[in-house]
Amino acid sequence: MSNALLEVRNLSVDFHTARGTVHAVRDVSWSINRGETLAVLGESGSGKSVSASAVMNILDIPPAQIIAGEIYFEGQNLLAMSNEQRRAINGKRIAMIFQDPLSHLNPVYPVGWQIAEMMTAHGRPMSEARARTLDLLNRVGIPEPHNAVGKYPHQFSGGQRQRLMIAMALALKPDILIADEPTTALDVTIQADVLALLKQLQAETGMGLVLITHDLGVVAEIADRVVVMSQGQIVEQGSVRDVYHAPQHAYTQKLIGSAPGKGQIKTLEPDLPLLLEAKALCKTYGRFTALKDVSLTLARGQSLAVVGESGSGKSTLARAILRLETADSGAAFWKGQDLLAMSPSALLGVRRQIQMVFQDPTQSLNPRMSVYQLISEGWDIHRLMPDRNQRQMRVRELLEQVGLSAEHASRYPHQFSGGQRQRIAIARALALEPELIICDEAVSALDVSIQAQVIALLDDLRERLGISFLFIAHDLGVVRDFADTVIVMKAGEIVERGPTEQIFSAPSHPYTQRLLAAALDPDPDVQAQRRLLATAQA
Amino acid sequence: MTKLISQRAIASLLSLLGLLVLVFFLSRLTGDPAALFLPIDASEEMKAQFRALNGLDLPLLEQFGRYVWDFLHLDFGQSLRKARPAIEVVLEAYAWTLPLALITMTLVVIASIVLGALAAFNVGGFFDRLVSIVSLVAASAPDFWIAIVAIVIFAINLSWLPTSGVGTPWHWILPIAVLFIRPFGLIVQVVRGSMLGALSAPYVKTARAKGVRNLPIIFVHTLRNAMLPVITVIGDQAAAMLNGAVIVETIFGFPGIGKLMIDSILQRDFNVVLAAIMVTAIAIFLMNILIDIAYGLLDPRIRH
Amino acid sequence: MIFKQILVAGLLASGAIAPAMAQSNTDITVVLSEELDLVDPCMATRSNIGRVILQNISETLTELDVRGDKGLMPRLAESWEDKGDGTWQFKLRPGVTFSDGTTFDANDVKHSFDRVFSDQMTCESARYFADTELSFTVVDDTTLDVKAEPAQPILPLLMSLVTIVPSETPMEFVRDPIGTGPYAMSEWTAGQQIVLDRRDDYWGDAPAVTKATYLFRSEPAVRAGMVAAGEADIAPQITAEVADNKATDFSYLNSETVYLRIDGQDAPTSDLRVRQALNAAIEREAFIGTVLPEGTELAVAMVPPTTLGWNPDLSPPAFDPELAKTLLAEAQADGIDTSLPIEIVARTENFPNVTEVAEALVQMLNEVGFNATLRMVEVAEHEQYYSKPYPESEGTRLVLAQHDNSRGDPAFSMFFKYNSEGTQSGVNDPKVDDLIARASAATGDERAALWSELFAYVHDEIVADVLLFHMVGLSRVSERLDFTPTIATNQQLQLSEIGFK
Amino acid sequence: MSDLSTAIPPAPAKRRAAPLLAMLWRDKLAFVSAIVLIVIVLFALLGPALLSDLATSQNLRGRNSPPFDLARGWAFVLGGDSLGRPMLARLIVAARSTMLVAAGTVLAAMAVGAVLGLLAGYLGKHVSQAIMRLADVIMSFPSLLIAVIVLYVLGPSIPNMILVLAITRIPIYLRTTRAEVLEVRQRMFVQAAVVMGASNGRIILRHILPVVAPTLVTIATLDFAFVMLAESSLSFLGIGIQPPDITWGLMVAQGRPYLTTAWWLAFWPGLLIVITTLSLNLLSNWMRVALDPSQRWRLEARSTKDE
Repeated sequence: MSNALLEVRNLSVDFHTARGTVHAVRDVSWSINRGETLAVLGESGSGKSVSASAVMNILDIPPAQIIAGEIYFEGQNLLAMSNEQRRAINGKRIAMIFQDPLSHLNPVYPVGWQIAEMMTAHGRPMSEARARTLDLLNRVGIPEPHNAVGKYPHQFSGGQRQRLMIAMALALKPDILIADEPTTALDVTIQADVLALLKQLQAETGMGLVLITHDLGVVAEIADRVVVMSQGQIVEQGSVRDVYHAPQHAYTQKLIGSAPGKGQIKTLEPDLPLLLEAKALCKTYGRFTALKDVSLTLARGQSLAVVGESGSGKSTLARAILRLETADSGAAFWKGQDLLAMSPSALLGVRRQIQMVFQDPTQSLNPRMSVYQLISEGWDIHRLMPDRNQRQMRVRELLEQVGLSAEHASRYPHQFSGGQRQRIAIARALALEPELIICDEAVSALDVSIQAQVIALLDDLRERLGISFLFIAHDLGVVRDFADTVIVMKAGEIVERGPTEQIFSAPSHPYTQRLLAAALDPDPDVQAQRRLLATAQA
Repeated sequence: MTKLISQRAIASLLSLLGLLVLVFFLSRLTGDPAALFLPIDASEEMKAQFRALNGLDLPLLEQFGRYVWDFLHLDFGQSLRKARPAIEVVLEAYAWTLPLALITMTLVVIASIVLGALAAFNVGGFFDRLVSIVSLVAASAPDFWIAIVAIVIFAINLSWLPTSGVGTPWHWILPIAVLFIRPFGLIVQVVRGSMLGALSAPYVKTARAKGVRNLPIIFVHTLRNAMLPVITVIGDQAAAMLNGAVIVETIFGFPGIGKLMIDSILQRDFNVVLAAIMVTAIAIFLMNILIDIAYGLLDPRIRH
Repeated sequence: MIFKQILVAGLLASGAIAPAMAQSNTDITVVLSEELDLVDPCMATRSNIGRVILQNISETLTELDVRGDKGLMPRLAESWEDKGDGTWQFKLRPGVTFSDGTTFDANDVKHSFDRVFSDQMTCESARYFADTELSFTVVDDTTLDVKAEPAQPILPLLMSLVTIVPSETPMEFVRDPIGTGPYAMSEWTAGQQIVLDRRDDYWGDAPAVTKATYLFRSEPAVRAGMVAAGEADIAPQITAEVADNKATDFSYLNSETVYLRIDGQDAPTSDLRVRQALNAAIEREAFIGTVLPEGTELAVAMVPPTTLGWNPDLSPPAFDPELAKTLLAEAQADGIDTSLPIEIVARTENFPNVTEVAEALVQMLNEVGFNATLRMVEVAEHEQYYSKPYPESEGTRLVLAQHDNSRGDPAFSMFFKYNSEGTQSGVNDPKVDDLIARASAATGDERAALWSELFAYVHDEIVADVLLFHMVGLSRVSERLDFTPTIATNQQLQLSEIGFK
Repeated sequence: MSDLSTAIPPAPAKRRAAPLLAMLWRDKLAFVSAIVLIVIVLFALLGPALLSDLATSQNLRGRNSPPFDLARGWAFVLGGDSLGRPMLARLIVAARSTMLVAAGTVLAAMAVGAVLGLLAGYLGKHVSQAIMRLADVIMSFPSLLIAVIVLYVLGPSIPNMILVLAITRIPIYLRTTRAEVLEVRQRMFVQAAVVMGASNGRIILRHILPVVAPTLVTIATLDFAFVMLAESSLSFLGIGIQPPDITWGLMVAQGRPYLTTAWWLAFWPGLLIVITTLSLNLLSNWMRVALDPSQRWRLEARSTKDE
């Protein structure tokens, strides 16, 4: 028996799913002591969260089933304990925070009550819990704690919600905090703040921190040790620096290799003909300004990135150009014709030339249509290619073009993985041979390795077919790899624009500088240096 | 909130007017009230006199104009059969229907929420199956059949309860019990379904990770979130009950709006029918507002 | 869980309720099938109203004896005589007061009739005087001359149908009926109950019942159950199916007659043989003791046997399907299209088991070769088919109807049902019209003889309709009461006739 | 590793019917329900042709014969009715009208309600408002009055009964469809179709309707039960189906006076109504799970354990 405070030993968990039994994790072992930070790194479906859920007794059984293994906490096997004993440990000794604080906080109770409940559930009197709640809110940096306790989760911003989760988790000063993708849904600048807060709190309380993440940058920023998981198994573990600089396993090597932001920066070829020109687009929702006087130009073959954090108006821009939303004022000229003033019949012709790839392919593909139907729907709409054989040939071609195979045509979206679904969405966009593809966060939901493949595919299409791209993203690394021109948006306005090279090497606007500074580098050494620099500046 | 209510009020007023027109003209297609008020061998003169006294001899449009005019002065006309203001008759009946509906719905809501929530927590278990089967049978049994069997068993054979009527609280037990069954069966299923969804919500995981006990997880954390669809169904069922429980009222001699409605329809007492529909519509409108307020109370996201 | 609580509560309470429900002393509870829309005395001839107020709250000048055979008896009038020329003189009972304390006199009678004929309200009783003009002369407080134009030989009998109200009564329906009867209404909670209390200052003998509470339940099983459970003492109009206790359940001819009204102007029923075939095709006896209660009698006339002029020589047509087939074949041979559709129109809830009766009738007709179908309708629609003008149809319709005459004289039935002008008549026969006119104008034995002749002519000669049954009513009466329901229980329920054992 | 390798292994090509049957077999209650419903449908299809004469042969003197007595033949095993007709034969024959009324009502109401709901959900605010007010009017129109009006003006018959009941049920489908459409039209794949230039008709028919349909089918199965009970209640009140037509609801209503003396008159048809609605409910519960990919494991997971 080791001396670790918490030790997962040879854990195997199965999930009984629609397609038979899935071995969610196999023979997983890790341990952690007070004061340590352990990162569990893995892509979606790697089983990185399962062992933590088993620790917290929050696996749904069924469909989950623990096949083998033990979990020791202070030398006691948690899996052999009664539910009541484990309940007493949860929250008090081991606490957990989650990826999406909006859905993990109860929407119908005030946050103060929810934080206090952590204490009352473990026998503390209500008065004490209330007082401590105010302290905690203060400590995690929620403004006006007295007001905040009575508010509901939806009244806070994403970063504040994660702070609230943290306050709740730390209420009883647990020995271990498990953080499951705590910053994934947050904008980069806020991610940096939250990670900093976690680190400070760890230093204060001396707790052990288990960080479950898919993001190499987060690992580099915060962890001491890392466990790399793939397909339910641990493929590699060790200190963060060792693993980053000398990955042993092929999977780890590939993962580190596909981290974005390392490729050749593209430059815009001069004198390309103008394709799209947006002029002074404005859009407000009530009192909220989504677009304020936004203008841009896009040339044939150009790939223009629009970068910004959530709420910056970057998606509204795309939707306004496509007339999915009606702009309040302004114009968008497509080859000299104003899209926003076009008659429905004229618009139909243009729709063929501009296609869109959405963020989440799970939602943008009709689940009740086969891949063949999805791809050929555009031809139905625009009355193209009536010949069935020709259609089948073209669908096959398109599938092969995006890296799928012909026999996928008869399947349905739910039978594919996320990356494959995005490929189908791209094939659908290509079917109408468009001149412009608007990608709205088209790769944000994908794992890094798949993200790299999709970016490569889009790049290839641009080069071979001369398609232009309007690329909307929040991830600077991806933008750096793909775009030749960048527009930075904040609160509905364009704050800076220029060639990619210039934006990344010499940002002029302070906001752009902040964005770039907050982005995490996968290299732990780079991150360590930045931290030093930041402390020095402060 | 006031804006929402005034918007709803305008919408309801529109449909109320549509309803008024439809009911007024359609009901007059269904025969002559004079023939039903008077005995079968009454003379034509008597019938004519009855029609004249009640304004039924006027051209239809003029009748309608007069009705609308009176209606705008909050006069719903006289009952053709009872020689009393129609509104008085209706409100009297409503005074019985309202408490019946209120008590029954309260019991239904409490019972179905408790049982449905526990069944959902115990999904697949014995208690869950029991509740499911009982609720399904409850939702599919003809109520008049149950009512008469209940009277035969509990009132006549066992003499535990009075057969019918409204004299004492004991008289209310059987009607309430019979009226209880179907909405209970329906709502239990909705509660169970909604709770099943809510129990797999992420915040339940958070609560479990906090070490919260099962009962607070079910009844504090999950139930309130699961209540929105339940409230909608409760609203539908309550609306049905505000329309009166025709069958139960008929069998148990309960002088509510349902019995009044069917009697007035069969006897072509147009003014009472119209007044009853108007009062019911207003009651349902008020109830919908209550439902909206309940939504807001349950879910702060709607409130803000 | 809730159920269990209710059950437990019920169990605990059962001991407590039982004594509370039991009726001690001389108060009784009557459970009726229909609620009362009105309680105005001038509507007392409507049976559901009459059962509560007739002779209990409001009295009439004369009263027909339905228990014995005393015929027409004095009530508020002590005596009457025919002064000739259509004028009758009534001597009124002195020393009678209304329940509001005012004294009863001839002016009250005159006012009561004024109300009946008023054009400001529609009183039911007016229908009995359809073509008769009445004029009243108050001779003194207790003497009243009534002149009828044309002369009305049964005017004293008609007086048993008009209730007397004080002369202060307004010309609109009242909700607090004032009468001279032994009881006064002390409570009317619409939809719930009506309570009558015995008057101390009643002119006649004080009845045994001190207080009567009327409740209303439409379900016969519930009504019967209430008596069984001690919640009520009298439940009129229960069905044979629930009348399972010989000690409490009484059956009696209830003055209702069920028949199939034939439209004699329609093909194929315009042919006598077809009408005879209809009569021969029906096995009337099979209904009795099965879908209709024991005691139901086969009808040979529109009115019950207690009526003036009832003809004992008539016998119901025998069930003879062969005869029916022969008759039909003969009619067919004479060019009558006997395959024309015959629709039997019956009214739901008209009388207990009406659907079964109608279905059986249809089957019986079809078995001898008629092309009969059934159409069950609700009350308002039934009225459309029952009363003139009759809607057109491809063949003809037979309307299954129930007619009530407990008034003792066929005049209340025969004109409407058989006169060529009668609202529900399917007959157009001058001899019938003539007989009705003569009988209505005649008195005494001559009147009886003429009615008898009419019954025979209608039944045997022209076979005007398919007379089926004199119906039996069933009432459940608590064993603590000394009361036997009679033919008049349909129309009135005199509390003074009720005693205690 | 390529994302292709993580692709979920595709199910065999000939899926659809066979796995559905297998899933049905897993849920024994739903399986029995399906059998029961098939038998009832067979009754409805074949019963009237085979048993109509037997079901209408009256015998007044042999009325209300008790059940479980084979002396008068198999048809009397469930007893005889108040006119001496065999209950079993009548129940089987009545299945047709019962099913006709219920299915006709549900289908008619669903068709009209769904079309109006799709229009209200997808077209502009004014159309939507107009349709919703119409629904409100229908909702507050007492169904008893509709019944009396239709039956008085048009006469009592099975098609008219369907009309009456269908009118009262339309708002349920209308409101559900509209609510679903409002939600579905916000989904990405609808937006994707708009971007491709799809017309309103195409979006409604190809993209929205298929997503809304399962909900409608679920409601329809539940409504089936409701309609049978409503029809029965109208018969009880004397404004429903009338003899010589015959439905289970009518049989229950007609058996009412005999509840204390001949319980089988109302009991068997009542039991059939309960069994049918119960079967429909169970089957619809099963369907809700079987058609929902995120719930389906409940039916399939057990299979891995069983095998």
